[in-house]
Amino acid sequence: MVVTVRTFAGFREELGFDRKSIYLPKPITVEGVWELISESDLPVNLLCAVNKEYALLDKMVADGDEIAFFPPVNGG
Amino acid sequence: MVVTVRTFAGFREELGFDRKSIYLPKPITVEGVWELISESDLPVNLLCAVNKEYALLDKMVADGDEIAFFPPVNGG
Amino acid sequence: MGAEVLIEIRQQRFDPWQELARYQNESGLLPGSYGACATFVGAMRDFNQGENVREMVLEHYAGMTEKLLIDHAEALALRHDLLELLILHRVGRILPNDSIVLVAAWSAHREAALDACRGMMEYLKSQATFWKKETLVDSADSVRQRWVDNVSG
Amino acid sequence: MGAEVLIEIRQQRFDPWQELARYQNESGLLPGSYGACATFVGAMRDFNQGENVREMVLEHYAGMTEKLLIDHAEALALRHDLLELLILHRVGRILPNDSIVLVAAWSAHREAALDACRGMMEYLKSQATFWKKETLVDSADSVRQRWVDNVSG
Repeated sequence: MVVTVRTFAGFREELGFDRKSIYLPKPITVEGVWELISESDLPVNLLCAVNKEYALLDKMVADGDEIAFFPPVNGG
Repeated sequence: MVVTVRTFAGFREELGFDRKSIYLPKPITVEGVWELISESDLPVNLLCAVNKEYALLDKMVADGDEIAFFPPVNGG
Repeated sequence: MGAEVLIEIRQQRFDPWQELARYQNESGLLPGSYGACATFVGAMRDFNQGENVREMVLEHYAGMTEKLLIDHAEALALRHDLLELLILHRVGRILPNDSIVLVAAWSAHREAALDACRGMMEYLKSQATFWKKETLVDSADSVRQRWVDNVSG
Repeated sequence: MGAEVLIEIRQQRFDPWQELARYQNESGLLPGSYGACATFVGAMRDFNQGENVREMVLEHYAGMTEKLLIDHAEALALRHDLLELLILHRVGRILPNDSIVLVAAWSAHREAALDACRGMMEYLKSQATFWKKETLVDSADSVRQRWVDNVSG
């Protein structure tokens, strides 16, 4: 299966991309996706969304999902 | 001594005046002033001010004071 | 504390957004100094407590109202570290859709501006010496008047 | 519930008072229907956490931001029985004194409008997918950038 990974703010800068498609041979969690794209440990301030909804890191991803990683938000 | 009595809103309409000077032969309280100008019992919703500051009904009035009677306020 | 406080009791109709644009422009607010502006506009509805309202007369205790508002505005400005606080209040004959009151609080910080704006509205409702008399119209087109009780709204 | 909700994320600068005048004019708000409008304007300061700020870039997660804001706006509109709720938020390059966000809530009642306005601001700060990167200037005129932490303000 294939998922799209999006990154924002500081994580975009650290990882060096803002969007990439990755192939997953078997179902994994959001945290597993992070481990595939990053060489660093799981940041304490990592937030994520699946298909533009906030998600927990232990959520299983599905084919076609858009997985986003970002730091704490700061609107307004 | 002489004080000025002001009235507002419903009390102005009931009492039929908005401003009047009255002569007081001796010092009395704000409640005493009400008894001089009104034939009705002390209304439960009566508020008063002395010299444009909220006051209690047992406050003694002084020569030259402006005594105001009004119902609960309603700005905004 | 360099907070500026402006209180105005006005007979004439006003447009709150024009007043805000003008005030912000003409005030001593330095560009880049404020992070937050919270405002409240109270307007006259054509209904109240289940009745149709045709017009309203807003009476106040001139002199006492201004004194109360300035004292409370200065206390709020100090407590919330405001930069500016504007209060504009109509009196006289008011028609539905007219703006009755405008409160605006400028501050470096969001919470301060929001708290000050709400604090001034609560004070206006509960302490400021205004009274409202409504002219009501019932279904048979007969007209009567009533003083408005101080209820939430 | 006939509340109208308008969410806009905008690259261009805006004047909050002009936007409010225009929106109130063009909206479906009936004259005499609302008794209260509470608004909040967030503006960019030229200082933050003790540093001088020259400019800021506001990034967001297009698609997710709008979805979050619409869902929360509709929940607030229902909870507070609003007539209208407007949210306008800048993104892109922002300079000191620019308006960043405008929230306006119209309701029949004062408390409802104030609560909804504050509720939307709290949501924007804590949940909406925006991030801010500041360009700071120190006394020696050297320039550096930093991502803004989510702190009160």
